[in-house]
Amino acid sequence: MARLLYYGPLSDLAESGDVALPDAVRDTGALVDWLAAEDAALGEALRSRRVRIIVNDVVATGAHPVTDADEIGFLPPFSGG
Amino acid sequence: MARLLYYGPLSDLAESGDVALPDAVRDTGALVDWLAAEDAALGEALRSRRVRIIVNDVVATGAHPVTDADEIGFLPPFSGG
Amino acid sequence: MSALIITVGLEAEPFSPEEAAARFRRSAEGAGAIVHFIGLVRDSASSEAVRGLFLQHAPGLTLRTIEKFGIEAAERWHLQRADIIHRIGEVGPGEPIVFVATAAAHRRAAFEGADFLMDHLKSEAPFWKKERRASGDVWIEPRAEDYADKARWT
Amino acid sequence: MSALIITVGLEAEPFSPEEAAARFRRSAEGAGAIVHFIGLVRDSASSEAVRGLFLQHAPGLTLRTIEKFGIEAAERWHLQRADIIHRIGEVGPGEPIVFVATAAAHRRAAFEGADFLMDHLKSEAPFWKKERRASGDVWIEPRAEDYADKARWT
Repeated sequence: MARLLYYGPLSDLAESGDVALPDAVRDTGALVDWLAAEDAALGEALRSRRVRIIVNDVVATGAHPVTDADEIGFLPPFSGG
Repeated sequence: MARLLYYGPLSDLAESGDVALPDAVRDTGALVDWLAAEDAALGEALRSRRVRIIVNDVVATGAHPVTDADEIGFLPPFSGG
Repeated sequence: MSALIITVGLEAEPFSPEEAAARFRRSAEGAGAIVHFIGLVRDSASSEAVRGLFLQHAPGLTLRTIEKFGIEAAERWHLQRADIIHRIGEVGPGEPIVFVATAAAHRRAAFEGADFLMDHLKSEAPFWKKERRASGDVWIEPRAEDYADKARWT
Repeated sequence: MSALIITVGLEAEPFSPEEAAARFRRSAEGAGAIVHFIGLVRDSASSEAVRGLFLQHAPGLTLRTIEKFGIEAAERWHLQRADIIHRIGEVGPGEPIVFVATAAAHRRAAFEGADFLMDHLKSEAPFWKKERRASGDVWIEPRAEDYADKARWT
Protein backbone atom coordinates (compact mmCIF):
# COMPACT_ATOMS: atom_id res chain seq x y z
CA MET A 1 0.00 0.00 0.00
CA ALA A 2 1.32 3.46 -0.90
CA ARG A 3 0.69 6.21 1.63
CA LEU A 4 -0.80 9.33 0.04
CA LEU A 5 -0.56 12.55 2.07
CA TYR A 6 -2.58 15.65 1.16
CA TYR A 7 -1.65 18.96 2.78
CA GLY A 8 -3.16 22.42 3.10
CA PRO A 9 -6.14 23.12 0.86
CA LEU A 10 -5.63 19.70 -0.78
CA SER A 11 -6.50 18.09 2.55
CA ASP A 12 -10.03 19.51 2.11
CA LEU A 13 -10.34 17.66 -1.21
CA ALA A 14 -9.01 14.24 -0.29
CA GLU A 15 -8.20 12.27 2.81
CA SER A 16 -4.65 11.13 3.45
CA GLY A 17 -4.32 7.38 3.77
CA ASP A 18 -2.97 4.09 2.43
CA VAL A 19 -3.92 3.08 -1.10
CA ALA A 20 -3.12 0.03 -3.21
CA LEU A 21 -1.70 1.36 -6.47
CA PRO A 22 -2.84 -0.32 -9.70
CA ASP A 23 -0.02 -2.08 -11.59
CA ALA A 24 -0.11 0.58 -14.30
CA VAL A 25 0.77 3.35 -11.83
CA ARG A 26 4.55 3.37 -11.79
CA ASP A 27 5.39 7.06 -11.66
CA THR A 28 4.01 10.31 -10.26
CA GLY A 29 2.50 11.28 -13.64
CA ALA A 30 0.51 8.05 -13.86
CA LEU A 31 -0.46 8.42 -10.20
CA VAL A 32 -1.95 11.88 -10.74
CA ASP A 33 -3.75 10.65 -13.89
CA TRP A 34 -5.23 7.77 -11.92
CA LEU A 35 -6.35 10.03 -9.03
CA ALA A 36 -7.81 12.53 -11.54
CA ALA A 37 -9.83 9.77 -13.20
CA GLU A 38 -11.36 8.98 -9.80
CA ASP A 39 -11.92 12.64 -8.79
CA ALA A 40 -11.72 15.38 -11.43
CA ALA A 41 -11.62 18.27 -8.92
CA LEU A 42 -8.76 16.64 -7.01
CA GLY A 43 -7.00 15.93 -10.30
CA GLU A 44 -7.17 19.55 -11.35
CA ALA A 45 -5.82 20.72 -8.00
CA LEU A 46 -2.97 18.17 -8.05
CA ARG A 47 -1.96 19.22 -11.57
CA SER A 48 -1.32 22.81 -10.50
CA ARG A 49 2.21 23.82 -11.38
CA ARG A 50 2.48 25.07 -7.82
CA VAL A 51 1.88 21.72 -6.10
CA ARG A 52 5.12 19.98 -5.16
CA ILE A 53 5.10 16.20 -5.04
CA ILE A 54 7.49 14.52 -2.64
CA VAL A 55 8.25 10.82 -2.64
CA ASN A 56 9.69 9.55 0.64
CA ASP A 57 10.52 13.13 1.60
CA VAL A 58 12.44 13.82 -1.61
CA VAL A 59 11.04 16.39 -4.03
CA ALA A 60 9.96 14.54 -7.18
CA THR A 61 10.58 16.46 -10.39
CA GLY A 62 9.19 15.14 -13.65
CA ALA A 63 7.80 11.60 -13.71
CA HIS A 64 9.34 10.20 -10.54
CA PRO A 65 9.01 6.42 -9.96
CA VAL A 66 6.50 5.35 -7.30
CA THR A 67 5.78 1.94 -5.79
CA ASP A 68 3.39 0.49 -3.26
CA ALA A 69 6.10 0.94 -0.60
CA ASP A 70 6.33 4.72 -0.98
CA GLU A 71 5.03 7.66 0.99
CA ILE A 72 3.85 10.29 -1.47
CA GLY A 73 3.02 13.83 -0.37
CA PHE A 74 1.16 16.54 -2.31
CA LEU A 75 2.28 19.96 -1.08
CA PRO A 76 0.54 23.14 -2.19
CA PRO A 77 2.33 26.51 -1.63
CA PHE A 78 3.56 26.91 1.94
CA SER A 79 2.39 29.61 4.32
CA GLY A 80 4.24 29.63 7.62
CA GLY A 81 5.08 32.11 10.33
CA MET B 1 30.27 82.12 33.05
CA ALA B 2 30.10 79.85 30.02
CA ARG B 3 29.82 76.13 30.74
CA LEU B 4 32.32 74.06 28.76
CA LEU B 5 31.59 70.31 28.45
CA TYR B 6 34.22 67.84 27.23
CA TYR B 7 33.10 64.36 26.23
CA GLY B 8 34.74 61.03 25.44
CA PRO B 9 38.51 61.13 24.95
CA LEU B 10 38.38 64.95 25.29
CA SER B 11 37.27 64.49 28.90
CA ASP B 12 40.70 62.99 29.59
CA LEU B 13 42.34 66.21 28.31
CA ALA B 14 40.25 68.85 30.06
CA GLU B 15 37.77 69.07 32.88
CA SER B 16 34.23 70.24 32.17
CA GLY B 17 33.24 73.34 34.11
CA ASP B 18 32.25 76.99 34.16
CA VAL B 19 34.65 79.50 32.64
CA ALA B 20 34.56 83.30 32.29
CA LEU B 21 35.14 84.02 28.60
CA PRO B 22 37.46 86.94 27.70
CA ASP B 23 35.69 89.77 25.89
CA ALA B 24 37.46 88.88 22.66
CA VAL B 25 35.91 85.39 22.59
CA ARG B 26 32.62 85.91 20.77
CA ASP B 27 32.38 82.83 18.56
CA THR B 28 33.37 79.15 18.58
CA GLY B 29 36.44 79.82 16.42
CA ALA B 30 37.82 82.39 18.88
CA LEU B 31 36.90 80.08 21.78
CA VAL B 32 38.94 77.20 20.36
CA ASP B 33 41.87 79.56 19.63
CA TRP B 34 41.76 80.79 23.21
CA LEU B 35 41.63 77.25 24.66
CA ALA B 36 44.48 76.20 22.34
CA ALA B 37 46.64 79.08 23.56
CA GLU B 38 46.19 77.79 27.11
CA ASP B 39 46.68 74.10 26.25
CA ALA B 40 48.20 73.14 22.90
CA ALA B 41 47.30 69.41 23.17
CA LEU B 42 43.67 70.25 23.95
CA GLY B 43 43.63 72.79 21.11
CA GLU B 44 44.84 70.21 18.62
CA ALA B 45 42.21 67.71 19.75
CA LEU B 46 39.42 70.31 19.60
CA ARG B 47 40.43 71.37 16.09
CA SER B 48 39.88 67.87 14.72
CA ARG B 49 37.42 67.98 11.86
CA ARG B 50 35.61 65.14 13.61
CA VAL B 51 34.80 67.03 16.82
CA ARG B 52 31.30 68.50 16.80
CA ILE B 53 30.72 71.66 18.80
CA ILE B 54 27.25 72.20 20.20
CA VAL B 55 26.05 75.47 21.71
CA ASN B 56 23.03 75.09 24.00
CA ASP B 57 22.36 71.67 22.45
CA VAL B 58 22.38 73.00 18.88
CA VAL B 59 25.13 71.83 16.54
CA ALA B 60 27.34 74.84 15.74
CA THR B 61 28.66 74.92 12.20
CA GLY B 62 31.26 77.52 11.22
CA ALA B 63 31.97 80.36 13.65
CA HIS B 64 28.89 80.15 15.85
CA PRO B 65 28.34 83.05 18.33
CA VAL B 66 29.04 82.25 21.99
CA THR B 67 28.44 84.28 25.16
CA ASP B 68 29.07 83.86 28.86
CA ALA B 69 25.49 82.55 29.20
CA ASP B 70 26.01 79.55 26.90
CA GLU B 71 26.60 75.85 27.44
CA ILE B 72 29.19 74.69 24.92
CA GLY B 73 29.87 70.99 24.32
CA PHE B 74 32.82 69.41 22.49
CA LEU B 75 31.74 66.04 21.08
CA PRO B 76 34.25 63.61 19.51
CA PRO B 77 32.90 60.75 17.33
CA PHE B 78 30.16 58.77 19.07
CA SER B 79 30.40 55.09 19.94
CA GLY B 80 27.19 53.69 21.35
CA GLY B 81 25.50 50.29 21.56
CA MET C 1 29.84 23.91 12.14
CA SER C 2 27.89 21.61 14.43
CA ALA C 3 24.15 21.17 14.02
CA LEU C 4 23.90 21.26 17.81
CA ILE C 5 23.90 25.05 17.77
CA ILE C 6 20.48 24.99 16.05
CA THR C 7 17.38 24.25 18.10
CA VAL C 8 14.05 23.78 16.35
CA GLY C 9 10.77 23.25 18.17
CA LEU C 10 7.28 22.62 16.81
CA GLU C 11 4.90 23.45 19.63
CA ALA C 12 1.25 22.43 19.82
CA GLU C 13 0.68 24.60 22.93
CA PRO C 14 1.22 28.32 23.62
CA PHE C 15 4.79 29.19 24.60
CA SER C 16 6.41 32.23 26.19
CA PRO C 17 8.80 33.99 23.81
CA GLU C 18 10.36 35.76 26.80
CA GLU C 19 11.18 32.43 28.47
CA ALA C 20 12.57 31.19 25.16
CA ALA C 21 14.62 34.40 24.96
CA ALA C 22 15.99 33.90 28.47
CA ARG C 23 17.01 30.31 27.70
CA PHE C 24 18.56 31.46 24.45
CA ARG C 25 20.60 34.20 26.09
CA ARG C 26 21.95 31.73 28.67
CA SER C 27 22.95 29.39 25.84
CA ALA C 28 24.65 32.14 23.81
CA GLU C 29 27.26 33.21 26.35
CA GLY C 30 29.95 35.40 24.83
CA ALA C 31 27.80 36.65 21.94
CA GLY C 32 27.84 40.40 21.28
CA ALA C 33 24.49 40.58 19.49
CA ILE C 34 21.17 38.78 19.79
CA VAL C 35 18.15 39.33 17.55
CA HIS C 36 14.67 37.95 18.21
CA PHE C 37 11.70 37.88 15.91
CA ILE C 38 8.26 37.16 17.33
CA GLY C 39 5.34 36.63 14.97
CA LEU C 40 1.90 37.07 16.53
CA VAL C 41 -1.56 36.12 15.33
CA ARG C 42 -3.38 39.31 14.42
CA ASP C 43 -7.05 39.51 15.24
CA SER C 44 -8.13 40.80 11.84
CA ALA C 45 -7.61 39.87 8.21
CA SER C 46 -7.84 42.42 5.39
CA SER C 47 -11.50 43.02 6.15
CA GLU C 48 -12.75 40.55 8.67
CA ALA C 49 -12.31 39.45 12.28
CA VAL C 50 -10.08 36.38 12.68
CA ARG C 51 -10.83 33.99 15.54
CA GLY C 52 -7.55 32.14 15.21
CA LEU C 53 -5.34 30.11 12.94
CA PHE C 54 -4.90 26.45 12.23
CA LEU C 55 -1.40 25.42 11.21
CA GLN C 56 -0.86 22.17 9.39
CA HIS C 57 2.65 20.76 8.99
CA ALA C 58 4.30 17.69 7.49
CA PRO C 59 5.80 15.76 10.41
CA GLY C 60 9.47 15.01 9.84
CA LEU C 61 9.74 17.03 6.65
CA THR C 62 8.86 20.34 8.34
CA LEU C 63 11.38 19.85 11.14
CA ARG C 64 14.15 18.76 8.77
CA THR C 65 13.47 21.66 6.41
CA ILE C 66 13.70 24.21 9.21
CA GLU C 67 16.87 22.60 10.57
CA LYS C 68 18.37 22.88 7.09
CA PHE C 69 17.57 26.62 6.96
CA GLY C 70 19.00 27.02 10.46
CA ILE C 71 22.27 25.38 9.46
CA GLU C 72 22.41 27.46 6.27
CA ALA C 73 21.93 30.68 8.27
CA ALA C 74 24.46 29.64 10.91
CA GLU C 75 27.10 28.91 8.29
CA ARG C 76 26.41 31.95 6.14
CA TRP C 77 26.49 34.48 9.00
CA HIS C 78 28.76 32.60 11.42
CA LEU C 79 25.99 32.50 13.98
CA GLN C 80 26.93 31.33 17.42
CA ARG C 81 23.43 29.91 17.94
CA ALA C 82 19.98 29.96 16.37
CA ASP C 83 16.66 28.92 17.91
CA ILE C 84 13.42 28.49 16.03
CA ILE C 85 10.06 27.75 17.64
CA HIS C 86 6.97 27.43 15.44
CA ARG C 87 3.46 26.70 16.60
CA ILE C 88 1.43 23.92 15.00
CA GLY C 89 -2.29 23.18 15.25
CA GLU C 90 -4.74 25.73 16.63
CA VAL C 91 -3.32 29.16 17.54
CA GLY C 92 -5.45 31.86 19.15
CA PRO C 93 -5.49 35.61 18.35
CA GLY C 94 -2.60 37.50 19.93
CA GLU C 95 -0.62 34.31 20.54
CA PRO C 96 2.99 33.98 19.36
CA ILE C 97 3.09 31.77 16.29
CA VAL C 98 6.82 31.88 15.59
CA PHE C 99 9.97 32.79 17.52
CA VAL C 100 13.37 33.09 15.90
CA ALA C 101 16.53 33.98 17.81
CA THR C 102 20.05 34.43 16.47
CA ALA C 103 23.28 35.15 18.32
CA ALA C 104 26.48 36.40 16.71
CA ALA C 105 29.58 38.43 17.45
CA HIS C 106 28.23 41.52 15.66
CA ARG C 107 24.82 42.96 14.97
CA ARG C 108 24.58 42.72 11.18
CA ALA C 109 25.08 38.95 11.26
CA ALA C 110 22.41 38.51 13.95
CA PHE C 111 19.94 40.75 12.08
CA GLU C 112 20.49 39.16 8.69
CA GLY C 113 20.42 35.61 10.02
CA ALA C 114 17.05 36.21 11.71
CA ASP C 115 15.68 38.00 8.67
CA PHE C 116 16.78 35.14 6.39
CA LEU C 117 15.21 32.54 8.66
CA MET C 118 11.88 34.37 8.81
CA ASP C 119 11.73 34.84 5.04
CA HIS C 120 12.34 31.12 4.58
CA LEU C 121 9.87 30.08 7.28
CA LYS C 122 7.22 32.20 5.57
CA SER C 123 7.39 30.73 2.10
CA GLU C 124 9.77 27.73 2.09
CA ALA C 125 8.91 25.69 5.17
CA PRO C 126 6.11 23.12 4.90
CA PHE C 127 3.34 24.86 6.83
CA TRP C 128 -0.20 25.50 5.70
CA LYS C 129 -2.14 28.18 7.50
CA LYS C 130 -5.91 28.40 7.71
CA GLU C 131 -7.61 31.51 9.09
CA ARG C 132 -10.67 30.85 11.20
CA ARG C 133 -12.87 33.74 10.12
CA ALA C 134 -16.41 34.51 11.22
CA SER C 135 -17.57 33.65 7.69
CA GLY C 136 -15.68 30.33 7.62
CA ASP C 137 -12.17 28.91 7.29
CA VAL C 138 -9.83 30.24 4.61
CA TRP C 139 -6.48 28.71 3.59
CA ILE C 140 -3.84 31.42 3.32
CA GLU C 141 -1.29 31.55 0.52
CA PRO C 142 2.02 33.39 0.85
CA ARG C 143 1.79 37.00 -0.33
CA ALA C 144 3.77 38.10 -3.39
CA GLU C 145 6.00 40.05 -0.97
CA ASP C 146 6.85 36.83 0.84
CA TYR C 147 8.32 35.33 -2.32
CA ALA C 148 10.08 38.61 -3.13
CA ASP C 149 11.51 38.76 0.41
CA LYS C 150 12.85 35.23 0.11
CA ALA C 151 14.41 35.98 -3.28
CA ARG C 152 16.61 38.64 -1.66
CA TRP C 153 18.87 35.89 -0.32
CA THR C 154 19.66 34.07 -3.56
CA MET D 1 2.27 60.01 15.04
CA SER D 2 2.43 60.52 18.81
CA ALA D 3 5.76 60.49 20.62
CA LEU D 4 4.08 58.41 23.33
CA ILE D 5 4.67 55.25 21.34
CA ILE D 6 8.43 55.67 21.81
CA THR D 7 9.98 54.81 25.14
CA VAL D 8 13.65 55.62 25.77
CA GLY D 9 15.51 54.67 28.93
CA LEU D 10 19.08 55.37 29.99
CA GLU D 11 19.88 52.88 32.72
CA ALA D 12 22.78 53.11 35.15
CA GLU D 13 22.07 49.60 36.51
CA PRO D 14 21.82 46.17 34.85
CA PHE D 15 18.39 45.45 33.36
CA SER D 16 16.65 42.30 32.14
CA PRO D 17 16.01 42.37 28.39
CA GLU D 18 13.47 39.59 28.83
CA GLU D 19 11.46 41.67 31.31
CA ALA D 20 11.70 44.61 28.93
CA ALA D 21 10.50 42.29 26.15
CA ALA D 22 7.52 41.12 28.22
CA ARG D 23 6.49 44.71 29.02
CA PHE D 24 6.93 45.63 25.36
CA ARG D 25 4.75 42.76 24.13
CA ARG D 26 1.98 43.74 26.54
CA SER D 27 2.16 47.32 25.26
CA ALA D 28 2.08 46.27 21.60
CA GLU D 29 -1.25 44.44 21.57
CA GLY D 30 -2.51 43.76 18.08
CA ALA D 31 0.94 43.86 16.43
CA GLY D 32 1.79 41.05 14.02
CA ALA D 33 5.56 41.30 14.32
CA ILE D 34 8.03 42.20 17.06
CA VAL D 35 11.80 42.43 16.67
CA HIS D 36 14.28 42.75 19.54
CA PHE D 37 17.93 43.54 19.39
CA ILE D 38 20.10 42.93 22.44
CA GLY D 39 23.69 44.15 22.46
CA LEU D 40 25.94 42.49 25.02
CA VAL D 41 29.36 43.40 26.34
CA ARG D 42 31.83 40.89 24.96
CA ASP D 43 34.62 39.78 27.21
CA SER D 44 37.37 40.23 24.68
CA ALA D 45 38.57 42.96 22.32
CA SER D 46 40.54 42.20 19.15
CA SER D 47 43.41 40.78 21.15
CA GLU D 48 42.86 41.38 24.83
CA ALA D 49 40.54 40.55 27.72
CA VAL D 50 38.01 43.28 28.49
CA ARG D 51 36.93 43.73 32.10
CA GLY D 52 34.00 45.95 31.22
CA LEU D 53 32.92 49.16 29.57
CA PHE D 54 32.38 52.69 30.72
CA LEU D 55 29.70 54.59 28.81
CA GLN D 56 29.65 58.35 28.91
CA HIS D 57 26.62 60.26 27.63
CA ALA D 58 25.49 63.88 27.36
CA PRO D 59 22.50 64.25 29.70
CA GLY D 60 19.53 65.72 27.87
CA LEU D 61 21.12 65.66 24.45
CA THR D 62 21.54 61.87 24.38
CA LEU D 63 17.93 61.23 25.39
CA ARG D 64 16.54 63.76 22.92
CA THR D 65 18.71 62.42 20.09
CA ILE D 66 17.50 58.86 20.67
CA GLU D 67 13.87 59.98 20.89
CA LYS D 68 14.32 61.75 17.56
CA PHE D 69 15.60 58.53 15.95
CA GLY D 70 12.72 56.62 17.52
CA ILE D 71 10.15 58.99 16.05
CA GLU D 72 11.89 58.89 12.68
CA ALA D 73 11.80 55.08 12.68
CA ALA D 74 8.18 54.98 13.84
CA GLU D 75 7.08 57.32 11.06
CA ARG D 76 9.17 55.73 8.34
CA TRP D 77 8.07 52.15 9.02
CA HIS D 78 4.67 52.83 10.60
CA LEU D 79 5.79 51.19 13.81
CA GLN D 80 3.15 50.56 16.39
CA ARG D 81 5.69 50.99 19.18
CA ALA D 82 9.44 51.24 19.75
CA ASP D 83 11.39 50.86 22.98
CA ILE D 84 15.04 51.70 23.45
CA ILE D 85 17.04 51.02 26.59
CA HIS D 86 20.72 51.96 26.71
CA ARG D 87 23.07 51.46 29.62
CA ILE D 88 25.20 54.34 30.88
CA GLY D 89 28.15 54.30 33.26
CA GLU D 90 29.96 51.08 34.12
CA VAL D 91 28.80 47.91 32.32
CA GLY D 92 30.24 44.50 33.11
CA PRO D 93 31.21 41.71 30.67
CA GLY D 94 28.22 39.72 29.40
CA GLU D 95 25.75 42.40 30.49
CA PRO D 96 23.17 43.82 28.07
CA ILE D 97 24.28 47.26 26.98
CA VAL D 98 21.42 48.08 24.61
CA PHE D 99 17.90 46.78 23.98
CA VAL D 100 15.81 47.86 21.01
CA ALA D 101 12.28 46.59 20.38
CA THR D 102 9.97 47.40 17.49
CA ALA D 103 6.39 46.33 16.84
CA ALA D 104 4.59 46.56 13.51
CA ALA D 105 1.87 44.92 11.48
CA HIS D 106 4.35 43.02 9.29
CA ARG D 107 7.84 41.65 9.74
CA ARG D 108 9.86 43.77 7.29
CA ALA D 109 8.83 46.99 9.03
CA ALA D 110 9.75 45.60 12.46
CA PHE D 111 13.12 44.29 11.19
CA GLU D 112 14.07 47.46 9.33
CA GLY D 113 12.96 49.78 12.13
CA ALA D 114 15.13 47.91 14.65
CA ASP D 115 18.06 47.74 12.24
CA PHE D 116 17.81 51.50 11.56
CA LEU D 117 17.67 52.29 15.27
CA MET D 118 20.73 50.18 16.05
CA ASP D 119 22.76 51.70 13.22
CA HIS D 120 21.93 55.17 14.50
CA LEU D 121 22.58 54.30 18.15
CA LYS D 122 26.00 52.99 17.15
CA SER D 123 27.33 56.04 15.35
CA GLU D 124 24.86 58.94 15.72
CA ALA D 125 23.80 58.95 19.37
CA PRO D 126 25.99 60.86 21.84
CA PHE D 127 27.68 58.00 23.68
CA TRP D 128 31.37 57.50 24.26
CA LYS D 129 32.55 54.04 25.12
CA LYS D 130 35.72 53.19 26.99
CA GLU D 131 36.95 49.60 27.24
CA ARG D 132 38.46 48.64 30.55
CA ARG D 133 41.31 46.42 29.39
CA ALA D 134 43.91 44.70 31.49
CA SER D 135 46.51 47.04 30.00
CA GLY D 136 44.44 50.17 30.72
CA ASP D 137 41.37 52.06 29.50
CA VAL D 138 40.86 52.64 25.78
CA TRP D 139 38.27 54.94 24.21
CA ILE D 140 36.50 53.17 21.34
CA GLU D 141 35.70 54.86 18.06
CA PRO D 142 32.96 53.63 15.74
CA ARG D 143 34.24 51.15 13.17
CA ALA D 144 34.19 52.07 9.47
CA GLU D 145 31.38 49.49 9.10
CA ASP D 146 29.30 51.42 11.62
CA TYR D 147 29.36 54.53 9.43
CA ALA D 148 28.71 52.44 6.32
CA ASP D 149 25.78 50.71 8.04
CA LYS D 150 24.25 54.04 9.00
CA ALA D 151 24.69 55.39 5.44
CA ARG D 152 22.38 52.60 4.16
CA TRP D 153 19.39 54.59 5.44
CA THR D 154 20.01 57.92 3.70
